[in-house]
Amino acid sequence: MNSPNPTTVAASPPETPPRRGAIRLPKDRHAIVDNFFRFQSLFGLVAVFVIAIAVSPSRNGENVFLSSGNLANIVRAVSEIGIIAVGMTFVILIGGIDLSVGAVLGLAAVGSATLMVDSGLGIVPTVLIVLFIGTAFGATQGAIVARLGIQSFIVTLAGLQAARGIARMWSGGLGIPIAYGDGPQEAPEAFSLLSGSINGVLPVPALIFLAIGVGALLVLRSTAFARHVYAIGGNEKAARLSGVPVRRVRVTVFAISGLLAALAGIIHAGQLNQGSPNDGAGYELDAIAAVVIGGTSLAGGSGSMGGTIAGALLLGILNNILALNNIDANVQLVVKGLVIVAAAALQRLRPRIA
Amino acid sequence: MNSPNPTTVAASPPETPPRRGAIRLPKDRHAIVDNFFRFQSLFGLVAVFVIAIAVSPSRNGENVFLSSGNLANIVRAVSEIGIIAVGMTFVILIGGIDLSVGAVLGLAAVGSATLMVDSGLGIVPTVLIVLFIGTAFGATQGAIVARLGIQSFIVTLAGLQAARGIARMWSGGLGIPIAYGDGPQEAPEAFSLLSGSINGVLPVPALIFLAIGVGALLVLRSTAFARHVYAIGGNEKAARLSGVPVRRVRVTVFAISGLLAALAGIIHAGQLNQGSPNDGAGYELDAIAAVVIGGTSLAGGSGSMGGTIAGALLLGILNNILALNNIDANVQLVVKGLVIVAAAALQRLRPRIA
Amino acid sequence: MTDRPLVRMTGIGKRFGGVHACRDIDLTVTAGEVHALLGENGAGKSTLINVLSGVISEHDGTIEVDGEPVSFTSPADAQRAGIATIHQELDLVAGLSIAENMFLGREPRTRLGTVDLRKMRRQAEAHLRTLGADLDPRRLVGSLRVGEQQLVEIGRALSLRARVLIMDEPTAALADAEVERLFATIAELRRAGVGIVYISHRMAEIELIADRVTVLRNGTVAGTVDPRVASRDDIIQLMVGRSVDALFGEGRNEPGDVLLDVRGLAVTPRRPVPGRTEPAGVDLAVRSGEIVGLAGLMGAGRTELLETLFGAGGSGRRAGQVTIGDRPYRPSGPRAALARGVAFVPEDRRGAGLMLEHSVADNVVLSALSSLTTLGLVRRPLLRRTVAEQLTALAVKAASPSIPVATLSGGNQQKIVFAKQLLMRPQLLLLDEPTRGVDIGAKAEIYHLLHRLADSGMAILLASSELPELLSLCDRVVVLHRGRTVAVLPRASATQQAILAAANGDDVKESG
Amino acid sequence: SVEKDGGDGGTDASAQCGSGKEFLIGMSQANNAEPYRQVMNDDVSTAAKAVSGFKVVVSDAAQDNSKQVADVENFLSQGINLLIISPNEAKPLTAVVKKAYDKGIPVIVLDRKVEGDAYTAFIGGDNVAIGKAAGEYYAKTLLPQGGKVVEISGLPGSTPAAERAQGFREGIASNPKIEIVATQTAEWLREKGQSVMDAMLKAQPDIDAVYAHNDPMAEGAYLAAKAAGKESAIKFTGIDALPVPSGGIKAVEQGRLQATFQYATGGREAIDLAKKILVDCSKDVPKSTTLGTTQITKDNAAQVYTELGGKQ
Ligand SMILES: Nc1ncnc2c1ncn2[C@@H]1O[C@H](COP(=O)(O)OP(=O)(O)OP(=O)(O)O)[C@@H](O)[C@H]1O
Ligand SMILES: Nc1ncnc2c1ncn2[C@@H]1O[C@H](COP(=O)(O)OP(=O)(O)OP(=O)(O)O)[C@@H](O)[C@H]1O
Ligand SMILES: O[C@@H]1[C@@H](O)[C@H](O)OC[C@H]1O
Ligand SMILES: [Mg+2]
Ligand SMILES: [Mg+2]
Repeated sequence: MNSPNPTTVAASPPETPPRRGAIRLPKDRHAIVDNFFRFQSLFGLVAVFVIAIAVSPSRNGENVFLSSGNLANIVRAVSEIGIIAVGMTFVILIGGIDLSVGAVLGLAAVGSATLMVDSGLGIVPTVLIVLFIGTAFGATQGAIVARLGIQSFIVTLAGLQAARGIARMWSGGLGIPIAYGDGPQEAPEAFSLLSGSINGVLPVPALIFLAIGVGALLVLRSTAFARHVYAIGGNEKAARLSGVPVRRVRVTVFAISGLLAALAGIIHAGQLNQGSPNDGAGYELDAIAAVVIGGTSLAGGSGSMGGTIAGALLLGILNNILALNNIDANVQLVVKGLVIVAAAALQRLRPRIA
Repeated sequence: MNSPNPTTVAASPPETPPRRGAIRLPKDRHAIVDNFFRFQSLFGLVAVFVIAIAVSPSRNGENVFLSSGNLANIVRAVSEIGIIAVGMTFVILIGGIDLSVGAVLGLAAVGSATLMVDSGLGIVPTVLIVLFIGTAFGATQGAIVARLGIQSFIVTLAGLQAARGIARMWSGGLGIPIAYGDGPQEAPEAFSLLSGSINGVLPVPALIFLAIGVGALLVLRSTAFARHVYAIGGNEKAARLSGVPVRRVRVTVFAISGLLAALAGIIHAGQLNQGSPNDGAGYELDAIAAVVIGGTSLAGGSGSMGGTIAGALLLGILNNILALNNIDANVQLVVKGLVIVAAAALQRLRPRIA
Repeated sequence: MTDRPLVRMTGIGKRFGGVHACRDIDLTVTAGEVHALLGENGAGKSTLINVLSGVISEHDGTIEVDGEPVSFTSPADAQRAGIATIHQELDLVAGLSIAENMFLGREPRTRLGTVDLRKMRRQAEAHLRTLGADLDPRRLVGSLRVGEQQLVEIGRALSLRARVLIMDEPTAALADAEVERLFATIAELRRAGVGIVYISHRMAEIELIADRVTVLRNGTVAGTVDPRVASRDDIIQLMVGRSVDALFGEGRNEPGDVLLDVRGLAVTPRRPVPGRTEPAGVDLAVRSGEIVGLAGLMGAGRTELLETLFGAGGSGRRAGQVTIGDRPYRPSGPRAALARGVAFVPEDRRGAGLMLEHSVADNVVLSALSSLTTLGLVRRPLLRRTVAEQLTALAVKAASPSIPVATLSGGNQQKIVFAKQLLMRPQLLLLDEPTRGVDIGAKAEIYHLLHRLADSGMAILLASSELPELLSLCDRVVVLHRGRTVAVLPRASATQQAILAAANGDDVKESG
Repeated sequence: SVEKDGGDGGTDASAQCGSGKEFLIGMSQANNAEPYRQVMNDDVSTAAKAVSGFKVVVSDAAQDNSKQVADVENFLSQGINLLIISPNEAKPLTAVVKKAYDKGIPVIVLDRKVEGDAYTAFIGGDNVAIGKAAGEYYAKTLLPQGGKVVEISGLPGSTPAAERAQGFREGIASNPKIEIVATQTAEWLREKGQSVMDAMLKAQPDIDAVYAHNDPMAEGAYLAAKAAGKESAIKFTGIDALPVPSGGIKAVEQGRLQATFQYATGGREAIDLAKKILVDCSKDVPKSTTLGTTQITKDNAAQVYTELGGKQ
């Protein structure tokens, strides 16, 4: 135990210049272990990735899993869940939960289709209006949580129902197909780029997901807002005593979640050429799973955005590799359950601080 | 400080008369308010009940909502969710969550049908085996949570998938109809009592729900186990240092949840004369909603069984009154969302302790 | 420096339900003075300063700052008015770093609007250095010892550069060396014209630094005195309404046989947690009827030793021998320890001792439930009676056993933790800073109690950072340094100097 | 550059057709949780077992369009030789089906269509016709004197629900004395059918018949009526007529339902077509096959059950 002399902590007189060396983390075994475990939220992802390569079928001598088309598909397939999960991470970090995201996605998909096809709006106004709706919906939920002190589980469960109901009423219950062109009842061609790829390799939704993910990662690393988020989740009272605007942060966080769910809804509509009120059913659970597998605690106050991105990719790889191996759908369910627990266990290897 | 001899603390002979006066609540305004708010978990239920009476259609001058047949139906309709919610209350009180209950219900329904119809077992062995399966499933999840320290959300989400997959494999994906009689491929007639009523008034499932509810209420009021449950949810570390067998309690709690979900599955099969692997999909959210509307905190450590029962009944009344008024399904969703938030707000009226 | 008060509070009153925590209190703070606030546990000190610091916004009475009436609706308001507060309970965010905690809510920004991490770190380091704390500001607060967290709280308050600084028991978790540092800092602040409100239960500190003492009793001002004039007894008289009898040295029974015997105890943790000092060669013995003290500097490993003895330490390989009553003792967990008659009062009452939102009664009986149940069913009348007796015996000030522990004053919360463990009627009682935040009257009662418990044959091992407490209470003092026993000083040879010398790792001959 | 996917030419064509070869068939199912679709899967698998060289993989989109798109993409990565898809919804699956088709993979669409004609063949029932047949049965046979009908509809927003509602109204038009007094959704589910019916029995005094959009909901409604002691006063009909023990045919045979209308899965027909395409190298298969419906009442229930190969 070559830790710096603990007695000096207490006994050193003020005049003594600070022992610089002692302030740095000692570059010993512990530091190495520590640094290693900093990336723990990636352990599960790496493990699943390696296993996927190993068990992937091959075709014409090529590893199917590793083929660029397949990898692109994986990221595309998780992009909506991933974007939602980014917003969900903020919510969970403050110790809340947002069950409404799937329904807001559906509402946004319906909104995108209706506004472009029926109301004949252009892409920019459509996107702005839809994002506004999502943000407002989220902010309203946040305000109810913050003002009335009702648990967010209940508020957003109610929000889920309400958003679903509104989407059904708005769309008349049916999916609204999106045809492209310049005519009436047609959406601008450019909207269909959402289902395209950059250079035929990187799907646009995947790109958006990664951009949002990296952006959120930076926000969480370097803004005061992020510190307030962690503080509220970690010790709300301390946050309040420190003058953190708890209510405002809370509302903002739910607004972000609504905003990102709406963005996912726009992408959903663009990818599927339709906005249906039933879109996104159950996505909330997948998104929460991504966040939690990524090592964020549902109790709030600890977690990382990198973990969430890893968690979303992990789920995507898992779905993909099971499908590639022709596993029966029912058996898949069981295997998926087991792998998720195993991956989560990997994320916990490190002993907790008592 | 005119305290009596402090040595009595450790060695106190029970004969010492305690200073009664100091302990009583002062019988002033605050006490009245306090007593009033003791029943706060019923506020939402009472409000919804009153509103239901007011807006109920009437037939031949009789309030349809209040007709005994209708009230019985309401309780019958919520009985499965209610039973699950009772188990869920324990889980949430320790700060956990159990997402697997709906799937375990489905597994149990399939098990009941298969064991009686295909394997020709009698009611008692069938029920025992199915309850055992549910309990074991729950206990396994609890053990994983307790041993590996993975968040219960993830463990039971995985459990949900696994149970659903197993049920599908067991049943071949289709519902197994239950015909009654003495022949082969027939279930004992007595099993159909689950869809019957006592004296034609009180449906058997409703009776079971109320019995389980009252039983759990007593357990929560008066057992050491319950105090351990609250303690773990309140402050796990303090509980451990106080000698609470944290792991064992945790496993037990998840086992109870599995047991009650299996019981609900048996009832489900009995009510619908079939066991289908898809039974109970989404019930977990309804059950959690019942618990949370009943005033139990998802953070653990505080809540009541009476609240849960009230919460389940509230949801049942809400569904019933909306259907009685033949409200459009989409509008129903929105209205339901709003009423749930309003009911939850009612449960929070009391000022929080800073 | 003028005598014009920086802050004038007039007619302050506050009720919590049926409890009148403060009524009609007047208080002034002038520039450059240390105004001490004294009173028993539950007298209303924290409530009063919560009013001043904006935590409590609904109250009776008025506050003036610089002669201008103000009304604070949040802590931020008070901070803006130049009033900074170190709260009694550690209110830090475990998941954030030291620097982030110190600047929470007012993070320095770069031109891009992001947090200026470097500036934040530099300033945090500087403030910590003033306090003599050599801590990396990037460390997570959750990994700090309680004392270190206390320093972070103080550093945070200093960084606000307030004109009025409120300190609610800032030294409760500090050892003497840090206390000295803090006092040096306070002296500087006073010279700079800062007005300081200082709350403590340690009379010696008050005598050292206070310019004025206001004593609260049952929510009202019992009197304001000049400590240079008034004697300690006068002040205590004001506080508790009687004089507190001399505590110690009453006739003690002869100790019995050795109950706890620890030889060469060392724990090699499976994965070391930075900052923890696991036992690394501990030798000590406690006889029944004996009170043995554990001394050491912050981080010497007292807490870890007690945790290990209670089966609550970190997991790892264990060397050495521990016996209780001649039988080997190696508890698998707290439950097993309790079963062997070992009880433990942890140092961190909020984190490890209490279920804050639960009732006083529920907390008190948690450990002893099995003796209050038949067939798993709780015997309510017995439970109620037991709780009542415990509360009475420890003179806990609580409106009723059914109110949440969180609403008790700090010292009364400590008594609840105590009560819970005593109900177990242990043969060995492990105490970690048992009188932290306890008022002088109650402290005396706890000391009496410990003596009587020892006389009844209990063995007590007590870790404390208050040397006077160890010196007057213990039959022997075991000094730890970096997890090892470096000295065992019998009562006769135990002096402040001897203990400190040993604690600093100076060579001391083992005696006794 | 951003470009739209798909249409990148069909180089990756399926293995050459012909007998004695191995063929991997991907069956993309919209939602295994619906009995109707489970039976469709079973029909496909059973029929495929009879063809040597056929291997079927079933994927379950669990009612999610996106998931179904991914399922098909995964099939393509794996290199299936033929795709059978029962789309969750038409529009969203159109692009990926076209992608498969453009790669030269034969595509058989079941039950619900996709848009355009970039698929090899469609096999499905006609829900408007089925609804109409049911309506006509009500008008002429079940309630010739008229009466009050309660409609229990499928999942809001799904095409079969809309079409069965529409067809039914056309069918009963000839008998103005038939009145639809209430419509409530039970989302295709038996348990929801039960609880919805519970409430309707209270709200609606004299119900003569219940028109349910599928058999499970009809059975649920029957159970509710039975609990209220009204099962013999009310007539129940469903749709699907699955030849399995839990299906509607048995319910008719056992007297719980008055009638049900077959909604054929097309599973066997799909494999027949697949065999023509892959084994027999037939270039010319019918682009669209509409499966008719059979009205099942007590008179023909047992016989139809056997005909359809139902397991006893
Ligand atoms: N939030 C609250 N709700 C109810 N009662 C409270 C609350 N806060 C304080 N009290 C009560 O007010 C009284 C004064 O408490 P306060 O914390 O001010 O005491 P204190 O003088 O700081 O004591 P200590 O020295 O133990 O810290 C106590 O009886 C306490 O139980
Ligand atoms: N890095 C850490 N991670 C987790 N817990 C820690 C860490 N460092 C210290 N602790 C905990 O903090 C407590 C010790 O800190 P504390 O402030 O009590 O030290 P102390 O009492 O002054 O010194 P001693 O170690 O002699 O008890 C123990 O409960 C210990 O387990
Ligand atoms: O019951 C069937 C339902 O499951 C399916 O989705 O659509 C057709 C119905 O007949
Ligand atoms: Mg205080
Ligand atoms: Mg300590």
